[in-house]
Amino acid sequence: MPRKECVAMLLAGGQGSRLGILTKKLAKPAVLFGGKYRIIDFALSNCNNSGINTVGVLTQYKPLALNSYIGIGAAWDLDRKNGGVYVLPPYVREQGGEWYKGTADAICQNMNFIDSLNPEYVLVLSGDHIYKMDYSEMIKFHVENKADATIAVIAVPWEEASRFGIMNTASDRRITEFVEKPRHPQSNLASMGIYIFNWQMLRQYLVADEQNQKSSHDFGKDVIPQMLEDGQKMYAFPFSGYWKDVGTVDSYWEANMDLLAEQPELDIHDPAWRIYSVNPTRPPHYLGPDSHTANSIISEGCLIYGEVEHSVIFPDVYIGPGARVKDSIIMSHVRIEANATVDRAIIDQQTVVGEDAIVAGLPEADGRKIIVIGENVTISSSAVVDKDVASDQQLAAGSGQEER
Amino acid sequence: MPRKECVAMLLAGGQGSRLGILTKKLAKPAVLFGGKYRIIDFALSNCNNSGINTVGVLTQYKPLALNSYIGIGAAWDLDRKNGGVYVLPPYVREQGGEWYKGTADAICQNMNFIDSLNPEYVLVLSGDHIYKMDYSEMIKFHVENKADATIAVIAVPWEEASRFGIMNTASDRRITEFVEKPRHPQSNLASMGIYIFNWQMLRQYLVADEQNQKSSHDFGKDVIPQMLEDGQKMYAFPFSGYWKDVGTVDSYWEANMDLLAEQPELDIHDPAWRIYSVNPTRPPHYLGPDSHTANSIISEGCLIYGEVEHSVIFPDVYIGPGARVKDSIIMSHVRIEANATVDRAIIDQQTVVGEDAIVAGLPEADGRKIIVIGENVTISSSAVVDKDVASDQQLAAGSGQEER
Amino acid sequence: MDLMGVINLYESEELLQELTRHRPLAALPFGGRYRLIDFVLSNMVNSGIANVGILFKDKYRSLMDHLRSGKEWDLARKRDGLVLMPPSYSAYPGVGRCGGEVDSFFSNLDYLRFSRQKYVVIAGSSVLCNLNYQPALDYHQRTGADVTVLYTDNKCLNDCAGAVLVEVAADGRVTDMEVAASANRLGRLSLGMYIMKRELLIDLIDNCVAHGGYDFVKHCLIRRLEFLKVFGFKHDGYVARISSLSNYFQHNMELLNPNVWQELFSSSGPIYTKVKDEPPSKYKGGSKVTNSLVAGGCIIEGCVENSILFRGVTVHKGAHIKNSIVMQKGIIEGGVMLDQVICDKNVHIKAERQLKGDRGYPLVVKKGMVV
Amino acid sequence: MDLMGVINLYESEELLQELTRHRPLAALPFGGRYRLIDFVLSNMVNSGIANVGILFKDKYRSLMDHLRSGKEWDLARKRDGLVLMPPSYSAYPGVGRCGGEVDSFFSNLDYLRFSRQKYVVIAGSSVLCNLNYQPALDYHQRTGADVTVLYTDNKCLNDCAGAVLVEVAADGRVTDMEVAASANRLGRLSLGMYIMKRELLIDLIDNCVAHGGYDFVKHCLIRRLEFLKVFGFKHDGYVARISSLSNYFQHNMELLNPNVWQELFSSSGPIYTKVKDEPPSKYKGGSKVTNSLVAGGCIIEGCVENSILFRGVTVHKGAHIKNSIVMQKGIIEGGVMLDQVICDKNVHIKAERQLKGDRGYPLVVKKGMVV
Repeated sequence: MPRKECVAMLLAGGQGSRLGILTKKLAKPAVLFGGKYRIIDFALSNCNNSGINTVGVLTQYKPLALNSYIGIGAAWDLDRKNGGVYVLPPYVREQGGEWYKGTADAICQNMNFIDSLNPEYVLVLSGDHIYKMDYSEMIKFHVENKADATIAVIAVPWEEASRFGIMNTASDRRITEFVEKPRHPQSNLASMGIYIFNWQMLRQYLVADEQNQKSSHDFGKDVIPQMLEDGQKMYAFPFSGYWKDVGTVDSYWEANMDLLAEQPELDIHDPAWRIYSVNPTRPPHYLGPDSHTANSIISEGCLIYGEVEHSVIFPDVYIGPGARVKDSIIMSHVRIEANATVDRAIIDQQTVVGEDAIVAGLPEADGRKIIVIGENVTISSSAVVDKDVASDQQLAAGSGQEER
Repeated sequence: MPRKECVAMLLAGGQGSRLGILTKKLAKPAVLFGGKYRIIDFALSNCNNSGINTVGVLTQYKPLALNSYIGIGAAWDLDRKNGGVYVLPPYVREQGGEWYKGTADAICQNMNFIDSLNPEYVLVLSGDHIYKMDYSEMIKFHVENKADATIAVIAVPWEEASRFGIMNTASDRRITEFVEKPRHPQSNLASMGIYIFNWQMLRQYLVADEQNQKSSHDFGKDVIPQMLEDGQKMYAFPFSGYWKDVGTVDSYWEANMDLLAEQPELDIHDPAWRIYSVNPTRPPHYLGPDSHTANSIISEGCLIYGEVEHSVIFPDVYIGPGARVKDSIIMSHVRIEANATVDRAIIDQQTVVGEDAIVAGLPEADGRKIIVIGENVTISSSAVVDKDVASDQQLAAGSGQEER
Repeated sequence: MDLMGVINLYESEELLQELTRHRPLAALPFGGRYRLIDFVLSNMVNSGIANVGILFKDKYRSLMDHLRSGKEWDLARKRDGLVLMPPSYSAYPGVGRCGGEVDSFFSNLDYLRFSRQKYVVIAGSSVLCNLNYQPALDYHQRTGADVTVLYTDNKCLNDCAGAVLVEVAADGRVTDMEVAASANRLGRLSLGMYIMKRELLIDLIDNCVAHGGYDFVKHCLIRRLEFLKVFGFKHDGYVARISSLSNYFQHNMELLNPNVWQELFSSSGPIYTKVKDEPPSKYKGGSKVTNSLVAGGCIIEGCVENSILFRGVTVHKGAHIKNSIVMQKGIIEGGVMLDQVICDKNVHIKAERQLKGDRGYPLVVKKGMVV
Repeated sequence: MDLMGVINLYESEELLQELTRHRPLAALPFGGRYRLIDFVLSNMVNSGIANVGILFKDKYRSLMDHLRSGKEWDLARKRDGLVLMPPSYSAYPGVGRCGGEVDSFFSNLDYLRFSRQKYVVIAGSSVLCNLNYQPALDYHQRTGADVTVLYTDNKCLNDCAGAVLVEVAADGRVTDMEVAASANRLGRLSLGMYIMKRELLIDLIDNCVAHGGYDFVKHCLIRRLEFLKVFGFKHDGYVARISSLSNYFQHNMELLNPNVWQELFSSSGPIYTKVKDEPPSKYKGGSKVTNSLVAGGCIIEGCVENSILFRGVTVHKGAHIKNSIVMQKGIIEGGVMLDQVICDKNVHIKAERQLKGDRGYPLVVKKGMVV
């Protein structure tokens, strides 16, 4: 394989356990998003749009959906003759197998893969953020600063800074200190978990870190602090624009709702920075004579007879006459029968909400909670559901259901 | 995904440790074979030629070469809209990850995958045999017998029968007994490790086997004997034709040499049952004015000035003037410099044999041993090598080298 | 499956006016995201056919772009797959360069000869339906017919010139067959789909060429009707035959009936087409869309009723589209009123323009026009 | 890379006789497994060009089969990739259907307009070499030329009619340019490759059409030579121009020189082509093959010298092939003697036949013949 300037390593092994029911059957990067996409589409599309065509995808947790979704990367135009997408699961050697113990370990275990490409730089990405970013500008910044490592940062509101990994930087953007969740933050520049390293240097740190029994083998906790301690030249690359870690149900819901703004910060309709995904072949959706839709995103193959307000509707959803969907996310192949109500809910694939049923998040102290209904749930006619429902359940008419 | 009649599950996780140096860097099914192929090409091509287009490939040991080789199965025309090749590595669940403990366990851990396809039959294959077989005939046989399981068998010479798993059958081919390596074989029908099961029944046995603490979770050792004990209807499907388990260096070498016969038992030139593989784009090979080639297979991109007798030459090999290659397998990008001699050797990729060097297997009691030179070895001019050499070594001129 | 397909693109398209000036009928956009050829191609693939030859006529650039390797229809195969048969050229002396479809068939006869399937189904692209060829093939084998013609009980009502009409006896035998000229003498509309043995097709074409014929239906089939055992196989589902602007418009509008929508797009399998990377469509506040089909990538702020929007259409606030078809990438500005209008691809209607056609004679805005 | 490619297939092929009767020059098999177009296409791809338009002439079926989605050249892309430009049809009133290459360029001008690259390189398929366009583009930018013509110091020696010859001054300026008619007035052979800004190409073509020109080199470049700043960029490597049977044969035979083989196939990148699933070639006992190129899938028992065998050729015991080219799937039976012969695809030479041509006039056995 010819030498590559930069290889991207995309960490996609996380379970995303805080997404609960949504990640019971698949890894977080494979979770559906925005009416058509999966979360990983954003990072992969960024790679293609930034001219990076060699991407290793590190998988570990329930990877089947992700593996068959990624294939050889054709959807993101990454099925190149020299390059492409390589899925890198943990594997067995002569001495037995080892699971990925941390983000740094995952890269370390695939050192042979990176060596075979012999890149100048390695770009480390995570597969669970929603954002558009031109990585080639970050590489340019890294090269111009003759940096050993560059970390993308975003300015967060000061009052939230203590929830992030914060970079303290000098005026030339050189990183002087990295503090995980500081009580009294000196800066509001949060790490986005996007790193560029010079491969030869990173390689040495990974080998050393691997032998360190006390290390948790994590970039943020171990490798980066060690590099800073050793005085390596590390710079903070400032990113401005939309960026969201969809780590919790609430933030996942918010990120979906953000697409519905009049002028969304992240514009999926921009042809100059397309978000690619695997395209289903479904007919155009049909909006019935008495349907009403506003402030919503609707995908192909849907039949909408009822009302859709401020919601995200995935392909092949049926919404019956008189049904009302508001502030919700409805995934593929869901049926909302006539006169049912869905409010502030996330409804996973194949689920059926019976006639006159009500599925709605309850008001809480800080506004209302979003409820999540899993895959392949059947909610009977006239049932009222105001709690999460795990996948594959049958709910008879009656009151709220606890998660099982 | 629409329902499939039959899904193939191809076991490709084995290290193949008896192949030694050849499987140091990759799994056995990925080992090169026959001048152009990898071992797994035979099973995958059989699938396509038999009309089976959904294949799960179970990987575990050093899978990178195999994963990127298989991709989405386009080389074997298995990149279908409904179906295709799915690479299935071990993975992590909520409770943590588990490596495949045996052949049956590997299938068991991917029960969800098979369930999602909901097939009538599951065909279990191994990725390390060289043969051509029409699986659709075996399925037909299975269906006609209304069998619960069907095992492909081949008649082996009686004197060797005690080295195999032997099936004792009734006159209607129903299996009455299965004996691993019987001291006094009652039959010479050896199991080829190719099984068809009714999925719903296999599923029950796998679940039960998984809970059995004493089981080694292997089809041959645990599942099949248990099914026989329970009196399930199991039949032996007789196969005749070429079939070789290339589990040792000697058998691997022999299987390569078998292709060189005047009328080989396994004909790779037969257009009616093509063996597919990933095709490199290399120019035709060139045979120099004083070259001599006989009883050999030569692949594309080679430059041959010397003599090639009864050997298999992979792409992009250089054989200098006066060099002599006999009874050997020379893998891609190897250089045999002028006047060097290679006899009864397997030379792995990228290795250089210097001018006037001699690489030759030594005579032993049962004929001569084959020696194996690993990848990326440099053998100096005039060196004499008569022992195996591990990959990435530099050998100065001198005498034989032990494996390190 | 022991059946191969041949799609014959020699079809009359004069009555489609501006819409087929740059593209063959087979590449005409339909139903929000398809082209006509998608229907017959998907039917073949969904029936298990893996070897499909397409007999090209002219203006094939858009069609070549659309089909490419055939991957979207699962026809990018190492064996068989999609085979493009361009118009005949001077390869066969004695057959003129601009000969008819039979000459073109004839010059591609080697492809038919080397195919391995026993049976062949020949179809055009202008008849839209969703069917599986297996039952028709079973019927063909059961009756021992030489040729089986698929037909519908519906009559041809609208712009029938060029339609193939058949008379079918009670035993299924086709007793008469005509290509409608000005009057419709026969009762039933054929789907222009014929099943026969591959060997018979080769023989019919060779014989036809040898006797100076050039029109497949008229000269290879109708002229020989009395010598052949021709049976009819009735298809009961929805059928749309596209031959003129007015029936093109009418059949598009029929898709606003969800029963037609569901039958045509999924009754016996999905209709495949070339996919594009479009985001889902967005409905902004103030949009009002009823009884309409909307494909991906649209942004809608205005009012749309009884209409079909193709991929990537933008409808600004205050625009009003009714009873109309807006193809790919159309931009409809504020204050515009469209009624009974077909906007071809990349049309831009500037603010406050009002366009109105008639149901029987919709107004067509040419590809790429700014109005 | 800010460069796009256009491959112009309007090339003269009359002198190739039977070999180009069924196929365009671009699809002519060469070097054991390639077609001529593979060389220019691979050069473009290896130079980082990702947007390649191909201006088709006629007889394109074999070429369409060869190129399909462009995947083998890594040109099956969502953006750009391979764009096929068929001959002009009646889309643009006033431009005749059978106009020349400039008309065809003109009718595909939208493609050039909508492309995003600043520069374009135009090339044909008949000049074979292995080069990277980057240095030529650098030179073009450095000199500030309007047009940069790639040329070689070699003279045109053999069947030069139609070759573009140039005179280059010491400062690199092209002072004269001609398309060779019967005499060669100028010294250096151009590679028929021109680099310029995309905008300039559009302007040249529009201007050329408006002034009644139809030949790109003669009318768009030579006629305007004094108004344009045209520079020459010298290519030092091996160059083969295929224009006649005799130079086709000669350039094939030159591949038997391993220096030429290595330069043409790998000096600045590999040459890609459509791959087929062929097993490696097999040499049986008794075979004798020297100074020859052999592609995959051959089975050889006979004697072969100074020859080129394409994919899947069978040479039986007792056959003797020398100084010859046998294309795909040829079968050469026992006792046959071939000398200075070109067997086109699928030729079968029966036992004991003896065929002999001359170096300057090789004997061609037509595609599919059984002799």
